[in-house]
Amino acid sequence: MAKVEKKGSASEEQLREFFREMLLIRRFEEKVEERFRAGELPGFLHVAIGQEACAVGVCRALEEGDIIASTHRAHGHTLAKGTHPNEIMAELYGKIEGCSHGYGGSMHLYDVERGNLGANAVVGGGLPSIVGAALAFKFRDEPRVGVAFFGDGATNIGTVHEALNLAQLWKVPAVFVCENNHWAESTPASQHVPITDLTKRAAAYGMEAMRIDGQDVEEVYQAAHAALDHAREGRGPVFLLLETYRLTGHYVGDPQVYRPKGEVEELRQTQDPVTKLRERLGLTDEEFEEADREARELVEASVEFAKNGTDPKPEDALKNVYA
Amino acid sequence: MAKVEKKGSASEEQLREFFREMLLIRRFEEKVEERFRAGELPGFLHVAIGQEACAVGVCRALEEGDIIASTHRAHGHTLAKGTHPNEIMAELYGKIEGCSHGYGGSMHLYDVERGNLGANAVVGGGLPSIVGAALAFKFRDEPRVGVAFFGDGATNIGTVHEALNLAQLWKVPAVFVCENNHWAESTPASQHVPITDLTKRAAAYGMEAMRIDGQDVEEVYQAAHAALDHAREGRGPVFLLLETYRLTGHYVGDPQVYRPKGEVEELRQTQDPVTKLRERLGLTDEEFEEADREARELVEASVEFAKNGTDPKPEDALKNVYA
Amino acid sequence: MPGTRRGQKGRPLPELSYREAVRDALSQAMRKDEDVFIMGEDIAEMGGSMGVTQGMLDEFGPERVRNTPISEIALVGTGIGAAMQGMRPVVEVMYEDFLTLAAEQLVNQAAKHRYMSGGQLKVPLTVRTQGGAGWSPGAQHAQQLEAWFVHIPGLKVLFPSTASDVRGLLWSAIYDDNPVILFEHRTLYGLKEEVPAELEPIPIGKARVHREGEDVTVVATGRLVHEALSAAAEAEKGGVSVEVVDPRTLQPLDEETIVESVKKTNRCVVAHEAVTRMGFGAEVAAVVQHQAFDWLDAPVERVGAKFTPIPFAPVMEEFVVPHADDVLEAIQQTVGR
Amino acid sequence: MPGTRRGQKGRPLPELSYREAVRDALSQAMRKDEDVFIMGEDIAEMGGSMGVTQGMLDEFGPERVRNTPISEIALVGTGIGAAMQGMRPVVEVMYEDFLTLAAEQLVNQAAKHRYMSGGQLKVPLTVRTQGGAGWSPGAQHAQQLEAWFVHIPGLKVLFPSTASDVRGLLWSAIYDDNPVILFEHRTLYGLKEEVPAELEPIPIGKARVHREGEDVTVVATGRLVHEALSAAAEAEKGGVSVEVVDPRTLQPLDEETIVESVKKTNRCVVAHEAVTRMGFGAEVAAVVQHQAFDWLDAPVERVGAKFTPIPFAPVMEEFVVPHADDVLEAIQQTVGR
Ligand SMILES: Cc1ncc(C[n+]2csc(CCOP(=O)(O)OP(=O)(O)O)c2C)c(N)n1
Ligand SMILES: Cc1ncc(C[n+]2csc(CCOP(=O)(O)OP(=O)(O)O)c2C)c(N)n1
Ligand SMILES: [Mg+2]
Ligand SMILES: [Mg+2]
Repeated sequence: MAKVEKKGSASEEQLREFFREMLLIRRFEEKVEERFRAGELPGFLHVAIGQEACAVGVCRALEEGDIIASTHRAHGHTLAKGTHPNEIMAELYGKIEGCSHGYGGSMHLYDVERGNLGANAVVGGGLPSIVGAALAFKFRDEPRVGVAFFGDGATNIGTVHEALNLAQLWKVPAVFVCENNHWAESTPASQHVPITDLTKRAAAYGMEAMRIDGQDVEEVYQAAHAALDHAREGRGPVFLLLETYRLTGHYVGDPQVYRPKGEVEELRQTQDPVTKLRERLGLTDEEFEEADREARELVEASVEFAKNGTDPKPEDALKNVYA
Repeated sequence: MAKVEKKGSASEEQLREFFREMLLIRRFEEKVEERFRAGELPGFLHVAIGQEACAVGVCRALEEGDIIASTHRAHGHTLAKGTHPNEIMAELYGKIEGCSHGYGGSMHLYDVERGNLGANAVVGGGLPSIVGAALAFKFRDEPRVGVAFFGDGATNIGTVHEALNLAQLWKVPAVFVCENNHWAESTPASQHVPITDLTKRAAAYGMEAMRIDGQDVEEVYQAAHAALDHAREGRGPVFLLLETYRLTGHYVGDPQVYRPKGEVEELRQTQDPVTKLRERLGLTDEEFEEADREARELVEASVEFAKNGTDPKPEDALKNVYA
Repeated sequence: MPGTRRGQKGRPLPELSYREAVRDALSQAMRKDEDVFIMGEDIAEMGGSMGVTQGMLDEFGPERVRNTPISEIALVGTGIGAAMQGMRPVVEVMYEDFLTLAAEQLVNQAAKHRYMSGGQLKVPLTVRTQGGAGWSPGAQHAQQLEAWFVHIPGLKVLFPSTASDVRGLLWSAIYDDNPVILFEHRTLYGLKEEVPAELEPIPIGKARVHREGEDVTVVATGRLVHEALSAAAEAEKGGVSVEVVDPRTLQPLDEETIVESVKKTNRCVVAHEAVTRMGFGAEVAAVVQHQAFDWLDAPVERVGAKFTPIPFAPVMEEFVVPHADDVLEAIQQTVGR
Repeated sequence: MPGTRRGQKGRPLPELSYREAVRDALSQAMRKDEDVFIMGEDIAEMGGSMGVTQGMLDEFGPERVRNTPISEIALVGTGIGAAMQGMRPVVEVMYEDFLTLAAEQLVNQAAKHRYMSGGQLKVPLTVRTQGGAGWSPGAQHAQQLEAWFVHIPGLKVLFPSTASDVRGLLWSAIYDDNPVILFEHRTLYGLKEEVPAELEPIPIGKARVHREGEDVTVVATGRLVHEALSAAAEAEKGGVSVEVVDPRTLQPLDEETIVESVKKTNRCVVAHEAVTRMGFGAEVAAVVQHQAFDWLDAPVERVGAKFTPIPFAPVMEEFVVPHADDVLEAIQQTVGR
């Protein structure tokens, strides 16, 4: 299937690094759920529990100067792209120390310095910008790649179709990472896409596509590496399909009435990317506990940081409308 | 390629009928060009000279109760769907006897009684309505089919993508007729689609597709027949790709500066569907002349009819905004 | 709440939340009429992102309560096509921010088919949507865009602010032969109001006077109706008598009720959550100054959101969108002249 | 035309058509600056559907004069992405009716990225578009939608009505660090005006007083500027002295120039081709009645299209959109009070 060959296998050391990162994301998002339930977090939150291997596998394959655009489900991507948990948590608490200085919130995490051009709360809304950024890289002959994350549900919106077509037509250095978790909110794939293999979408543009197990971070990393190289070398964009699972509700607080009984439990048993990697690495309980403690401490500290953060002044709302 | 098998071959008699109709469309549109140059026709006009076999082949395969939606290039479809030339010409002259009573113009020819739900001047704009009409047929268990015409250029717009996806997902009785004339205005296919076989677009939805020589009316007719049956029988929509040629400019008056020298002349020699059918039928000069005279007379009469038509009163503009 | 009705012989009327009222109108129409169906993202098993359609899948089944892909332009367009075949579809657009994705079909198709065909077609489509700030959803899930559609001939635009209004107006929208966009506001769903025992259609184009007063007319829409009523109660303590008028339907607009009220009070404030600039209040101000020029003792004051996107942090969000105290300030401003 | 400038020492200034003026600004920016490029449907070999970009492909090549598929939302979005990387793209949307297809990216993305990121980003994107009635293109190629975008914080909206204005303002738009939508009007392309020999940027946010007068201020945009000037000339014959102000930039709006003018003349008419209801004139009327209340001797009169889609038949189209006589009538109406 994949004409672009996977490459750049990860060392044991790297995989352990990936593990720590995935665990950090997991703990971070569990904390987000907890703090939301405690009534501390305003707004509308979506966690990506179950999809950590996608975020880490892709972002670890990026090079300095590469950029990403994320979605409503943005915490994992943002952490993986290098933003400190403190800044993300502070954003969720609406503080000026937050990565969007309190203007954005969970669905609008930005960290431009680190190449994160922002999460997008409009499904598909971030893809055209990545095409445009990649076009700019091409214009300037810079060896950089633009990466857009999006979900299976997003493949049905016109914006995504137009963006993919344009990207391929102009052969811009972009990688389109489709995290297929088989749900769009409460709508199962069977009710929103009439095909099962989403790489067929890429074929409609003659775009190279790869279909990868998104629960296996090593696979994701290798595939992303290959896709990024392909794009970087000027051979055109790549559609990177990651088959993954949403081990929680669509949004934090979602009672998931629509979800087949037992689905989540079963998936948590069989498809948890953190567990899989832990087994793959054969981590001892001690090793795990140590990594876990580290992650939990970082997360706990981020809550402290956020709570001690500064509320914007009401009138700050008037800033940043125009440059 | 075509899993939907062509069927319903046309009799000699029918083909002669098709010929007369194609010739009528040709003469009608040549007259439109002439009257535009004479300064008699307001607005913005697009003729489909070269694409007559598409209009006639598809519309002859329709059954009573089937409906169409057309595009900015609508005269041929409208004539083929049964609207009298008088009413179309009157519309182009802005008269109340026109098929849209002077409110529409060339890009908005309607004839609802005859199942023509309107030409659309927004590329791709008509497809969702056809999905909705077909959904209504399905709701009501009526053996009717909705047919949308559109061009190669339209396959790049999000509206079309979303409509095709929805149609296939809901298996509505619709046929999507893509008239691939290899140009979108001045933009050649190579500058707007990164693939050459447009049925790949249908594959992205798992939709049945057929790729047909759009200059051969018999082929078109048979394919359309098969596609309509498929849809009518509840087996889902069909993407009917007609490879065709635009033997004129994009709009009436277009100097075609962008077009490779000699392309039009060569296509007129090799790809004129009227000539092809004339040869296929082995029409004698006399037979041709007779058919031609008939067509010219109808067209001439339509101009007379239109010129003698009634101008709307200015205040009529205030009507028909709301039901 | 002022303006609610009492049952005959004093029997208490049923009380519905705004959410229940929407659901009730939809359900009653669907029971009565095979031609009515609803479609939208996550409206089936989940019952809609705001819970409006909860339970309807069970009653009406997946054909008539259609879950859809994320395809706003095709959804609205599909509704148009079904409507032109004589059905009465109700399409839910999850957030009004996403009307921007369907704008082409709303503006160029739904609004114009009847006209461009010279009267051959009707488009009895209803589009329901919701939005608004007040819960920190961020800039892409909180803006109010009703003014856009008031600018488009061929569309009708409704913005009911109470349970009984939304019930009666949604019914009228469904049975109107024109495309109608009905705006709901996220913060209204829980608000309760007594409603007529039998569903009574409310005519499109008729304002509701929520409260009569002598000194100033406040024309308010959506959430701001309730803010205006609070402000009016507060103003009354200071001896200022405020009339609160909710147009309910922005297009067609009941200019008469508004203008007559201003001719009585000689002062006018207009209030909505949308950004003030080019908001619906501009139209009301333009109409009022024109038709009641000789009656006005002070300029029409406008209350609306400040000219920014909606920020996330609650303190900033609260500052940007207007509340009762902003309406009160405007009342005092105009009375002080 | 009033308001044109004379060269130093009386040397005649170059005269450009509106079309040439647009092309000149684009070309000069592209010569000066590698970061500027243009993209749009049929802008390359064909030179744009209105001929604006004719010859530019030859000079700048297909990378910088990019022909595109029919993909309005992706075009605008691609422009946003390139702009956020520091380029200065100019996207042409062939007809403003098709802005409805790109509205999501304009409203939710271009206008909000800077804000949502707390100031981390800039979006120096220019979107050029054109439209309007007057040549019977029918309902889907003739509406005027500038008012929509005035309602969106984060966007700037320009509507130049003459060759020198469009040249100087387009330049400023390209070099502005914010997303700017520049509206052109189909019927203006052939109009000529003397322009400064060297391109002079015109500041965004500064109205142009085309003609001074004492009795009434006409605030007009786009094609209606020229209709207003004709009406003013006609009114003068009847002894009415008319000041004609073209805001040129609708957002930010030069309220001061408008209000000062009305304070002088005590009367105001506002005129545009868009539908009157919820049109830009509503905002102007709302501002003027508020800020010049005590100076107004008559209500602000609004001139705009009747509340219909644009019909095809020339007699009806002519009736629906406003012309000089409509402006004149409004002038007489206000002066007659
Ligand atoms: C254009 C648009 N329509 C609807 C929504 C509401 N919405 C938010 S997330 C979502 C589902 C997205 O599904 P998918 O793309 O598969 O991403 P996932 O949530 O599974 O990560 C929907 C419908 C939206 N944000 N944007
Ligand atoms: C949404 C939209 N964008 C642009 C246009 C301008 N336009 C009219 S026809 C056309 C080309 C259409 O190409 P195609 O779909 O191949 O149809 P053809 O003209 O070849 O029949 C364009 C760009 C339009 N009408 N609608
Ligand atoms: Mg998903
Ligand atoms: Mg074509």
